[in-house]
Amino acid sequence: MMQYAWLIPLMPLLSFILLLLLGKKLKEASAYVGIWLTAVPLVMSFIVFFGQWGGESYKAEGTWLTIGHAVITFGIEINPLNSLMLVIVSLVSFLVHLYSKGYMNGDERVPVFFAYLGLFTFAMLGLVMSPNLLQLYMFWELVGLGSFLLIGYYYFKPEARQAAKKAFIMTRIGDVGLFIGMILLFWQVGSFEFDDIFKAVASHEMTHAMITLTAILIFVGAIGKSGQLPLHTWLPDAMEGPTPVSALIHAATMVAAGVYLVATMYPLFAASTAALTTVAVVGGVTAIFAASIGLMQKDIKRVLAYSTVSQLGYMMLALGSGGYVAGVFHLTTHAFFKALLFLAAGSVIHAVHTQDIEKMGGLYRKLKRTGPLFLIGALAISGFPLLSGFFSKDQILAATYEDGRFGLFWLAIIAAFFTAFYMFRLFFMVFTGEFRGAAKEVHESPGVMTFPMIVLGILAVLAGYVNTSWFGTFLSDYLGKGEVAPLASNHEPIWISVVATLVSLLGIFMAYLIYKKGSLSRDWLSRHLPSLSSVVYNKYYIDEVYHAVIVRGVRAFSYGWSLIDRYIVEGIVNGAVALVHWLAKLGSKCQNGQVQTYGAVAFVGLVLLLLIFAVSGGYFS
Amino acid sequence: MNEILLSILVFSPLLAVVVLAFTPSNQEQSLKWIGLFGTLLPLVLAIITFCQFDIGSSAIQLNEKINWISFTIAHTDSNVTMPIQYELGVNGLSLVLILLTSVVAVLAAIGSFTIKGQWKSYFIFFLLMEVGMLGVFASQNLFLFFIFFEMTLIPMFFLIGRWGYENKEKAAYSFLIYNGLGSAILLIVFVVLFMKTGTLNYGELANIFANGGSGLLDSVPGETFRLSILIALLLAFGVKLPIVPLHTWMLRVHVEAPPPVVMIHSGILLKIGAYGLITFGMGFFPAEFKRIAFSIAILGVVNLLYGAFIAIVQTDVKKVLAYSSVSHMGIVLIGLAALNDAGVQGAIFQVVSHGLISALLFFLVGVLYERTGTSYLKAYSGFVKTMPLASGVLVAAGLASLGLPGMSGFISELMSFLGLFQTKPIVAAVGTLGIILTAVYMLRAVMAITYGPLSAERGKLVDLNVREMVPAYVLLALIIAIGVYPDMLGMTIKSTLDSILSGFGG
Amino acid sequence: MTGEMIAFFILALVAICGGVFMIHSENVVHMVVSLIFTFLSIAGIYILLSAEFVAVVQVLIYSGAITIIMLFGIMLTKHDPKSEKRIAKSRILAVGTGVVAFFIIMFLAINKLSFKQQDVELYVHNVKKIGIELYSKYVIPFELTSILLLVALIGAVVLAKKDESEEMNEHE
Amino acid sequence: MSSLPLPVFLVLALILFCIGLFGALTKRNAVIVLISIELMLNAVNINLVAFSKYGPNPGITGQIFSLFTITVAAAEAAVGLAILFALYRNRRTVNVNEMDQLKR
Amino acid sequence: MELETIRSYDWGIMAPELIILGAATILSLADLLMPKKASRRYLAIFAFLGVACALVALFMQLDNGVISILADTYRFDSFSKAFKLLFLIGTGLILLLAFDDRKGERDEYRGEFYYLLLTALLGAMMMASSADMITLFVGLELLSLSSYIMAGLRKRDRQSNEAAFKYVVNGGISTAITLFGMSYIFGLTGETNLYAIQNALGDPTILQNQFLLVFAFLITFVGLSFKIATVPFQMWAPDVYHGAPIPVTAFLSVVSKAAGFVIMIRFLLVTFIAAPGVAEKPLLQEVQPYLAILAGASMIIGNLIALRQRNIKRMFAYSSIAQAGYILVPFAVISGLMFEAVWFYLLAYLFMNIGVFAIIQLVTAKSGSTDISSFAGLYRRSPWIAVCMTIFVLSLAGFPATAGFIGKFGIFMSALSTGAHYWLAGIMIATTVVSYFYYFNVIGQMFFRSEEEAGKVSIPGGVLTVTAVCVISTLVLGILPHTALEFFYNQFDLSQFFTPTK
Repeated sequence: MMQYAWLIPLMPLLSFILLLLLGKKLKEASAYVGIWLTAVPLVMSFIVFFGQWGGESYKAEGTWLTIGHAVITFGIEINPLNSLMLVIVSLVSFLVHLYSKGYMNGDERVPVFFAYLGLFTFAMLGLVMSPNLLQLYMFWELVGLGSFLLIGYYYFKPEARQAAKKAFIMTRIGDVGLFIGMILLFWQVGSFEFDDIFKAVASHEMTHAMITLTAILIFVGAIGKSGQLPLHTWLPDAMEGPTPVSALIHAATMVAAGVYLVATMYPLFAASTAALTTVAVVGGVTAIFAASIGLMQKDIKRVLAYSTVSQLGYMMLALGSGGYVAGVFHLTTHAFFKALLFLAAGSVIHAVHTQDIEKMGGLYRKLKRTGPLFLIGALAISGFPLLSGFFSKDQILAATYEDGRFGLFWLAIIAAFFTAFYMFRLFFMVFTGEFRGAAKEVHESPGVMTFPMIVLGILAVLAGYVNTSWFGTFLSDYLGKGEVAPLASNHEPIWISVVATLVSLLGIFMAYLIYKKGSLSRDWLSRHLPSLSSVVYNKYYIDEVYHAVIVRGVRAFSYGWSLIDRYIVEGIVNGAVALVHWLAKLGSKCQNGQVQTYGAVAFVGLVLLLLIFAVSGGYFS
Repeated sequence: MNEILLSILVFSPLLAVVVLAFTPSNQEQSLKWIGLFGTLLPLVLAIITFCQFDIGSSAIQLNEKINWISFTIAHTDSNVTMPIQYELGVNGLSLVLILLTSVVAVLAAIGSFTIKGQWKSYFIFFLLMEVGMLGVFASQNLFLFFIFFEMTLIPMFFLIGRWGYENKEKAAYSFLIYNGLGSAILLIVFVVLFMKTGTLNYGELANIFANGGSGLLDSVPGETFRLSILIALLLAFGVKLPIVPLHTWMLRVHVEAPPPVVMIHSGILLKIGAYGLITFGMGFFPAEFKRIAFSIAILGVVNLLYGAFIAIVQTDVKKVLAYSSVSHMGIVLIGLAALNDAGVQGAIFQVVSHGLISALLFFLVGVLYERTGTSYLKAYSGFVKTMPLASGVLVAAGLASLGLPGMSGFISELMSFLGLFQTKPIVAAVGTLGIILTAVYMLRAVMAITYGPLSAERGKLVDLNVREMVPAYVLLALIIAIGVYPDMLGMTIKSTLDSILSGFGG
Repeated sequence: MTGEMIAFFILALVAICGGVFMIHSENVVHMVVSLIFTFLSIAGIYILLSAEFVAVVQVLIYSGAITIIMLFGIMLTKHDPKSEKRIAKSRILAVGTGVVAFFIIMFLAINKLSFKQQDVELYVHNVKKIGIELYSKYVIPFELTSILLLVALIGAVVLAKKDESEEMNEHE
Repeated sequence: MSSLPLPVFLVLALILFCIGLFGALTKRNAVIVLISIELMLNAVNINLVAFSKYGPNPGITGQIFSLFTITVAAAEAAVGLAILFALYRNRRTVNVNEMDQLKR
Repeated sequence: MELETIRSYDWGIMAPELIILGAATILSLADLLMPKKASRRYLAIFAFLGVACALVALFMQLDNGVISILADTYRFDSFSKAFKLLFLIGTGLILLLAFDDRKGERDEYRGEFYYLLLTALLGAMMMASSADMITLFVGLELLSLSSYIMAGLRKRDRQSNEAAFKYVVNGGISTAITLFGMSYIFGLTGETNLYAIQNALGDPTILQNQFLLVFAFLITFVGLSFKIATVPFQMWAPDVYHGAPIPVTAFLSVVSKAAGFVIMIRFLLVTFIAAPGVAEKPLLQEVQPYLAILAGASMIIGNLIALRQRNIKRMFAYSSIAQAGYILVPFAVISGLMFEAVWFYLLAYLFMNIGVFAIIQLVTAKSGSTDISSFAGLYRRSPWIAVCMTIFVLSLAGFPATAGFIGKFGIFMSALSTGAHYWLAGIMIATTVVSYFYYFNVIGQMFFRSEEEAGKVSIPGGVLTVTAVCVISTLVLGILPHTALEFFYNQFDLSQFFTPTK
């Protein structure tokens, strides 16, 4: 089966091409093309995954480009990590395709939508199967393209245009880091192959400083893609895209690619404490930071988006703290429950046609399936015991603690509290109380939308059991087969679980008190600490600062340069031309029509010649 | 046939010129079709040439050599005869550029169908220019090179000056003066070389400078001499390329010239500068090139950032693309300055890739201009709605230009930077800022056109018709083909590249 | 001081004075007349230089022919004596400086010029010698000169003569 | 035999040449300009004749040269005057200053 | 000298000159005898035939070696052959041009014009084929006098009068200056034969008067520079070219200029080749920078002021100053390529410049104005004429595939051959680029502007021939320059130039 694994990414690509070419004719039917062409890779991914479980690794490559003596290859590689990713990606992608069939119903550009989804799925699958850094980078950019296209799907909305542009450019800033890191690695190692790189790291061919530098540069790429501080601002804006897209790209897969990248390059990171610390600190700070913003947002998707940023920060924290498995584990569980949350949110939006949580309320009764599913997702992400998020978050906290990063540990604890709080703030505001919106009829979404949610709901509950200290550490065993992945130990102090559970329950309870019971005033914070609350509400003004400093700065700089270009560079040229013309004018003025002037000029010229010659020839001396 | 294949190829557009000359000037359709067929003939011949070419060998192939002129110089004791030959030949690099030329010429000819009036003279100039371009890449003698080089100048002057937009004459004159200056410097350089060595053949010159000996020289000319010649070459080709601050003419040309002409100009003519720098600058003076490589790298980065920064605030899409060309030519310089396989290969890739991409972009701008009568970004918005195909190709071209993997732009950018990071990492790191800026200005321009709300008066725009699809799709296909499988191009130029780089000591 | 010397100085003085007067004068006729003196004294100088034939030719052509046609030229044209006053001072200054500089440079160069004296009796059979040389060695330039004179003749006639059509116009 | 050195003749010629030149370049009357040119040619003749006697290779050649010069000068004067007449007929002036229709 | 000795000379070698002389004489007589009202146009054909015969005669003599008559007062050598060829071709073309000069129809002096053209040609030919100072001088004056008259021949035209007067005054001054210089050269050597002078100047005793010698050289050079219209004696040219009838302008700018170069090279080079300079170096090397500066100044002044011209004749007058500056370069730097460079450039210049003036004559005759705007929209009216004009202008600007380019290439080669004169080549290049402005302005007028006048420009036979010959020659010399160069190398052995006849 493995030798046919290359077909997995090609199916969605085929979908993309077919839909581009035939989309006009297929119209609504294009959804089926997209669904079937992701269903097949899903099945194949499972086969590959279980094949891999059986111990079968696979790698195939062909020459792609020759640079001097270096041959750059293109191919696929199947190892534990990426076969797991394959499953996650193709599964979520399939479910989102399915969901989109219902969600996008009636949109006239459905073929384009599914084509883009196909392109994205292709790129994401290609990314996870890449055997070398260059290929990874290429797909890395292509998933960015898919994201860009899908964010800008509602092209006529200026906000969507802005958001797409912003997403592309901000991730590109990170990509440049990855680009440089990749190139530096190439010159250190002479190859882009992961295996070669790891070999070089293991054999100490690279200096420690170089390892740190390249690792951090690669991490910069991950920062951009995964919306970590300080390149996180695009991700909330990316919510301008259709909700299924948010679920697929901006929750489950692409944004997790940053985590995947760090995980893939883990041997490199592991070789440098400084790099790991950077990863951990960025992750931890992002986790708390984004969570705090999530506390005050009013847009249902934005809350989820900040939650995503925060959760990705968790994963980074895990990886940076040596919790390789914890990170990947959380990536997996997060993929499911966050996709679930997004799809549920989509279902809500589908029903009430607004994203403002102030205009929702009491929907639990009306949306009989969406409500419980959202609750499951919210509980999972909050770390409610025995749901998937509980296990994975637990392991992250454990890993952090074990690594000795106590500051980060407590930050993570607080973030966990925030997470529980804002998730349930969301839940209570949307699903309980009175309906505050304008919509008259609120219907539950069709089956084609709820089915994927149900699947994800099940996974959100159960996914945690693949790696628990109680039932078995299947996942760590599995990932451990890859010879390079270091293992997180399982000797976590039990009190960590307890604290984490308590914290999340406290968060839920607080949310209940404020938003359900109303026993605590909602605007307590904004009354008592108005400045702090407005800072948080405005996302710490980071967008504004960026706009004022970077965007304006670049624009002003550019404008200044263009003025220099226009007036100085061109001015010099024009000046030279003007000088020539001035000289010409002068010359033609001398030509005054007086015949004797002509003779005089000739004669004076002659005398000058004689004089100069005489003087320089030493005639008078 | 092989003995004169290149001559036939180079002069094949003349056939159509002759036919055109005897076609009545009011027969619009036949004139256009003759013009198009006139460009197809060299394409076919170029493909035949490619088939005859042995990509494994680094030698100059399909050589033709005829004695042409000889000067006899009275020297102190004896007369020295200095011959100039008519010499054609191709290596991997020039072959690729010939192919590029013939392809872009065909597509530009298709794009020229929208030209307003005077088709007869338009196509005559167009084809004469193609002769010049093909000749530039096919000649193996500096004298011949110069003749063809200048031969591109005059038709271009006419094409800009007669068929351009509002300030066409000013643009034509600045084109002429700047390029005239460049070619004048070139002429001096060539004459100096000729007088010093007694030959103008590429191979012999490279040999003389490498090993000394033959020709009029008793010894190899001194270091200062070589360096100043190299700098003069840099200056001459710097005008063509263009290198900041010699770029202002190019902006005017890009803005004022008719789109198909800009396709040719941006797609091929600018590349002559790069070709010259590689073939002569690096080919003849490797050691000196190494000495000034750092400055070239700086120049490249300056070009890259300068163009990119200014492109960000341009309001005219043509100007955005013009500055983008400046910026992208910086990548060529960056690649060359790297002086290693990756860098030089990247530069060559960038030459080809930018040729295709800018041709495509300008073709699309032409399409838009033809439909809307303006090129100001403000006047565009939301064209996806009415022109989905054109918008799609435009977005794709923009993405290719900003170096999206899977398209040719990425490969060249990657290799150029890959090269420079090995030798001059700090400069290269500064240069990577350009990658971000490129994304910024390209997306700004492309999305301003395609995305956003569609204004009411643009409701009736017609999408690409069949005739317009051909250039758009062919170019896009080539861009993607190179991007997906770059070794296709890499293999063709590999042996040439090796022989160039052997001058640097491997 | 020999008589030759005295003669030379007188002649030179007259020649230079004639020239200076010509420059200085404001009346055109005076100018021409003053130059006659110069031309005549130059003829005298020629005699001092044992070039009798040249001296005669000088008298005939310069003092005679050329001066006379110049006088005719003056008579036939209208003159405005005031025009002499409207001379651009800057040019006079430039030309004057140039002339002085030229004079100084050349003067220094020729001041000490001397060659070994060789005794050639040029005055003996002067005309005959000239004739022999002219008609043998210099026959080609001589003939060429005849064409030159013919050209000048035809040209002068063509240019200076009043056209019939013009005359008719005047009569009308 | 000679008591007069060569330079005195040459200096005389030089002085006359300078006077002629000055006249030709500053006088306003076209006729005077022409006649000044004749004076310059005369100065040349003095040179030639002087060299023919005192030169390094004395002989009759210098005198012959001067004869040619005289002839040419005469022809030139005639042509110059004829041109002046033609001009005068159209312009009614012999002031050199006013002959500036063609300029710049 | 006995009659026998005179007879013994090979007088037949003078056949071209004699044919021209005969033709001129017959012309003047015919003009006199013809009825007043009869058209003189066809005398041009006769004159043309005369030139053609002379050309044939010259071709028949091509194989002869050096032949000297009467102590080199007539010297037939490769140099004279090569340049007489140019004069004859140029004059022939100009005669054809004059044949169609409609503007001259009203003048009854056409007969004289043809006659004067031939005598001017004769003067030029004598300048090429003599090695005697006196003959050279008389030849020069014959050319000058004839030119003065020709310039003023259109005597009811004020511009023509003024041009002629300016020409004659400046010419007179230049003659005086030239002669003044020559008189010192004669004085320092006592010879008029150039080779004898060369010999005498090689004598070390000359060192006593080294400065005077250099001054004499410079004075003569400046005097002669009048004929080629270079700095400092260039200012007359625009006015005269502007005012003179177009065929005369063409003659002045081509044949007369070429003759100026011929006498310059012949006289100054032969005499001073062995002369010592002030310092250790030979004289010619010492004055080299000065000549080079003058050449450079000519290029700069000519090209710069041409930028401001609205009158097409005047513009090409300034252009010809610049061109003369270019041609002066090989002479100024005394390169080993001097003869072929100068000869080839003059040949190219002959065709392109006569071609330009042919078309100017055609176009301005139609519009009645010599303003550059009379070329506006010429391409629409008469595309072929516009194309021809473009070729000429491109050639003058030195673009490849035209004769002008090869000529310029040769000049560059010579500028950079002996003692690399980079700065001179640099000035040449820079001013060439400046010249694009005005050359292309003409092209721009023809191609980019809309026509101010309607109607095709009709081409009369003579001008058609001239244009055709010029275009073909310009292109052939540009594409296949070896035809001319090989002819030059095979026919003309210029090693004999510096050595006296044995």
